[in-house]
Amino acid sequence: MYTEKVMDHFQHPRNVGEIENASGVGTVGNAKCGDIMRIYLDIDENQIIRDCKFKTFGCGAAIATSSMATELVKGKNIREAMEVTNKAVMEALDGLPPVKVHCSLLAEEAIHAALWDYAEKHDIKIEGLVRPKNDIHEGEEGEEEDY
Amino acid sequence: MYTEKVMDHFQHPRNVGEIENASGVGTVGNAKCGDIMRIYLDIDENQIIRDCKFKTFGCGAAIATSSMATELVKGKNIREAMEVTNKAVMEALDGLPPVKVHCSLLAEEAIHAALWDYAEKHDIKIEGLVRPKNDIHEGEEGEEEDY
Amino acid sequence: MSRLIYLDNAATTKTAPEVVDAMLPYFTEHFGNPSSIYSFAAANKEVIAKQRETIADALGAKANEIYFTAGGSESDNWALKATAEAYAAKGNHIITSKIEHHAILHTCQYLETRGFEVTYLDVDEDGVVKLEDLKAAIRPTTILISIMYANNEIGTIQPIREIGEIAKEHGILFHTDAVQAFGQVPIDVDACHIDMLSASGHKLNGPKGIGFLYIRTGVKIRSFVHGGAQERKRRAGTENVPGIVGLGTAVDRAVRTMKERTVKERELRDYLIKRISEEIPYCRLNGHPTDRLPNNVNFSFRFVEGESMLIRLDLLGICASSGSACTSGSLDPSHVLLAIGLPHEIAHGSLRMTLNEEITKEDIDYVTDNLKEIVALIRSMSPLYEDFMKKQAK
Amino acid sequence: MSRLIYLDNAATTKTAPEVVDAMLPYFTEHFGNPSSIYSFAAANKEVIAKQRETIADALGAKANEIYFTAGGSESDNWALKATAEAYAAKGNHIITSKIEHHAILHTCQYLETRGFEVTYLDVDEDGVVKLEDLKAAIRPTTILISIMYANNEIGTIQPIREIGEIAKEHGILFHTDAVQAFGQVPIDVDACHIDMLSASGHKLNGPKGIGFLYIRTGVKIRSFVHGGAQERKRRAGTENVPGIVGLGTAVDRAVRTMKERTVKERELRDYLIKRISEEIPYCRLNGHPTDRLPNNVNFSFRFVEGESMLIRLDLLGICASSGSACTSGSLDPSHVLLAIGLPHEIAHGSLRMTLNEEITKEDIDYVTDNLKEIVALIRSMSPLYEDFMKKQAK
Ligand SMILES: Cc1ncc(COP(=O)(O)O)c(C=O)c1O
Ligand SMILES: Cc1ncc(COP(=O)(O)O)c(C=O)c1O
Repeated sequence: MYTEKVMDHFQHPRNVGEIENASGVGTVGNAKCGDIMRIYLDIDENQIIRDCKFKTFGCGAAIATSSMATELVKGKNIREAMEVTNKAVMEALDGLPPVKVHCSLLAEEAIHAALWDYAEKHDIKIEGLVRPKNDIHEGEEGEEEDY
Repeated sequence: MYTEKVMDHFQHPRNVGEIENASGVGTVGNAKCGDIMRIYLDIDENQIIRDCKFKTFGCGAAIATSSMATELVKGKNIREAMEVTNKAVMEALDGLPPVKVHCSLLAEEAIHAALWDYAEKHDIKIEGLVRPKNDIHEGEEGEEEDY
Repeated sequence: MSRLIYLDNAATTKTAPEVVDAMLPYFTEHFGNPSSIYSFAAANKEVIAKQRETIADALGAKANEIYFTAGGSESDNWALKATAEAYAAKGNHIITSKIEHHAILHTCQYLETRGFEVTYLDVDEDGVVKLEDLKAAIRPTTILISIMYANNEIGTIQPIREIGEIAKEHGILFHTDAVQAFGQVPIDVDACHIDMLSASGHKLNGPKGIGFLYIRTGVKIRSFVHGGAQERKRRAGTENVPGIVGLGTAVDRAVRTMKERTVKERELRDYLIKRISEEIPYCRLNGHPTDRLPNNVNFSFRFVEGESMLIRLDLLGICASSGSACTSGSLDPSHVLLAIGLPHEIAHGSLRMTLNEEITKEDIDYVTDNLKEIVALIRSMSPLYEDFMKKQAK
Repeated sequence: MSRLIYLDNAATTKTAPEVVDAMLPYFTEHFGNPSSIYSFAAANKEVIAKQRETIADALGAKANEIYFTAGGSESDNWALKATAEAYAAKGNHIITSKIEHHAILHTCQYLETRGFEVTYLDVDEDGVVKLEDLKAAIRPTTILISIMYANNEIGTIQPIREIGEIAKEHGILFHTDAVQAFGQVPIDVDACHIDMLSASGHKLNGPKGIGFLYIRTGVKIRSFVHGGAQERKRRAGTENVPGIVGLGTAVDRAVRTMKERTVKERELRDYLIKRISEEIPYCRLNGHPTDRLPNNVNFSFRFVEGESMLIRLDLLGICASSGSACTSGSLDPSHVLLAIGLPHEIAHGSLRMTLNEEITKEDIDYVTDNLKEIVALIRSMSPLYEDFMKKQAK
């Protein structure tokens, strides 16, 4: 069901890990839905993303989109990073099955959340960036979905 | 679905034919239901059935029961012939499938009808014999049955 | 019995050896559940998609409009019951014909017990639905017209395109039971404005227990079998992978061989009709003389009862039927033969012979020669024939 | 991929070669329609009767109480919908459980839209229906209790005899979905007071697309598929002769091999459970520890998402599932795991492995060794695990 690129990034995810004292960290997703992504950014004084790492709880597509998203933003400046949309991630992976498109959205959101964190910490404003939705962690309860 | 005996009487029906100037003739059944039996009896002055013939429009069981019924009554006197019930015919044939039991009833009725005809013509009364139901011939119309 | 001449291809067909070959790997080798995630089962998902395309192509439909079922009866039940339910707010009236298969008629009768009203259209003496009657039957509450593509007993092919046009004009859904027609005549769901179509694998040299319902995109239809998310959530149940592969292979084969096969069958059909018509007195060809399935021959013989004829044919290795197989065991004459105006006792004396591509002219001659004798023999035992001949003699 | 370890036998099984062999003659040789009158088809009628007896014997039932269907989903739909209809005059209340298969749950939801009321019983943390809850749920209008014999995800076997007794005491019909249990545990419909029972061929090394519904004599039940007179007029459609022969052969085989097979499976199941429990931290065995299907293992691993686990296992040639195959593709965690009280994110990290008789201890070791690594790897990538370890460190 997955493309070769997705399988490659799933099997050999790039940039897994944490960055200590990261410039920005964003966690998005919802354990209830089965996907949580956390992105760490190391941004230098020229607003260039020097390094980027991720940790993801989720399906194959969630891991692969996280991995691809970190690859895409690394080395870019924050304005360019804002242009790494879910579409860009999907294209770079040669596509995703329809039920998995939300994973690419999550990857985009995770980057934005990390950038937001960076912007808040450094008290700057990044054009087009909005406050990320609240992160949801393990243990949170919700109603059962309709099936 | 038929026993060997039924198949034998179907393939090699005994006593097919007509008897000219028969002592009694009875036709029963209903073309609408797909079975009509006609029995010819040649009865001598001692009320012995000297000969018996049949003609039948009907399924395999109808033909076989007609054939067996004629065999069973031949040589009997009319009182004995009254004892050739549908059960006797069925037994002699080693049984019939449930949906075909009515054929043996028809054979019994046909004999009774022929005996009735004989009794009427000779103005005698045969114990236990009742007037046969009206014969129904080709071309008669009826309502469609429920299915 | 050495010789077997199988002339009951409307009841069921031999599964083609190439169909069985195609199915075999999916029993013991690629046996995975197509809904599973692992690569071992992925091929099964793909092979199903492929069959869906093959079938859609055969109808001028789209692959996602084909829904696999367990056969013609389920398809018919689904089409009628689920449409009735989905469109109940629009109306409660259904139009069908008196010569439909029981899978349609009994479902309609069931729906009548649930508050639906059903018009059962008469047919003419050839078994053709009268378009004027159809138009006249339409009400503002009519939600569905269900008319079979071709009849299983007498082989008459309906004016499907015209019926589809009438349905379309009035904004009414049109379902056709094509269980007998599919694989025998070219079908185009768009040209005929067909919204739903039923078919069954075992009628076209595919396996038993598999069929499909074509449902045009946009038709609101509910599920009939609720449960898992198979068939785009419209028909639950683990996919019958070998069955689906068998069906697809059979459809492919039927389409590929249709022209050559039916030319040959039509020729033999007409030869059989000619010989019987000319050589056996007091008979009647049932069904339309030309607008009939290429393999269908149906005759009534006066003064003859069907079962006796069938058994005598069987003793000679000839498989044929009288009425439809589904109702044999029943004592009622065929509702189809009654609907084309046959009196009961003539309806009882009907014989259906449905050919396949393996039948030869020699077979047809063997059948006709024997049939002549059988009919004569049965008549010689028939009190109805006796009466008739005496009347004639006067 | 060279090695294939198929641990998804609850999703579907390999059709046993002897089953395929038994089916084969009925495709191309004895292909006749069993309803036909000629001797060519008579053998097919007989072979069906024989399968019906084999199956009835396996349940302590009578042959004429077995009705063939297209599979478990149809059987479930039939049992519920047709009972609801037939007993509507008596009442409109149905009791089932929260852990039924979707073929039951979605059918119940459908019935709710048609005016029926359904109680979905909770289960305890092992997945067992609470008998007190069941008794308390009974109303004067209750017409049917439908509780599965054994669960397809967590393998828990219900106290069927006790449930049957409660149903009987209250004069309520009792249906059980035995799709997973049949062939794995001995079933006696009389001892358990079962009035209806669903089963499916492909779950016990039989073919896909065939199943049956047991209906106790005396139960008023309507048809679900209307049409021809097959299955004593209760289920229309030309009989799937090869399918029925396959099912009968598979049942015969399952009964014959049950004891030996399940002893072996139980041993390996418990070995697998033991190794995982002891060697992988933060895991939980789902389902009852002992009252569970002999071949079912189901674990949840905290901080792990199921699909990643499945794909990594797949890459090693191991077929397993997370939730049930029917609902994969859906993003919702299994309703069964939620019903036994698992939080959503833990339910997402569940793994079902269902054994068959071909699995060896060596396979189990291979699976466990790899699973350990996979779980560790996935956790090393999980932000939830990171947070958890940091909290632990404090
Ligand atoms: C418990 C249970 N009931 C019903 C079904 C449905 O059976 P089938 O897929 O054969 O229709 C299944 C399997 O999918 C099952 O596990
Ligand atoms: C016209 C027609 N419709 C429906 C059916 C039912 O198909 P199946 O027996 O495959 O369910 C048949 C055949 O029996 C048929 O001839």
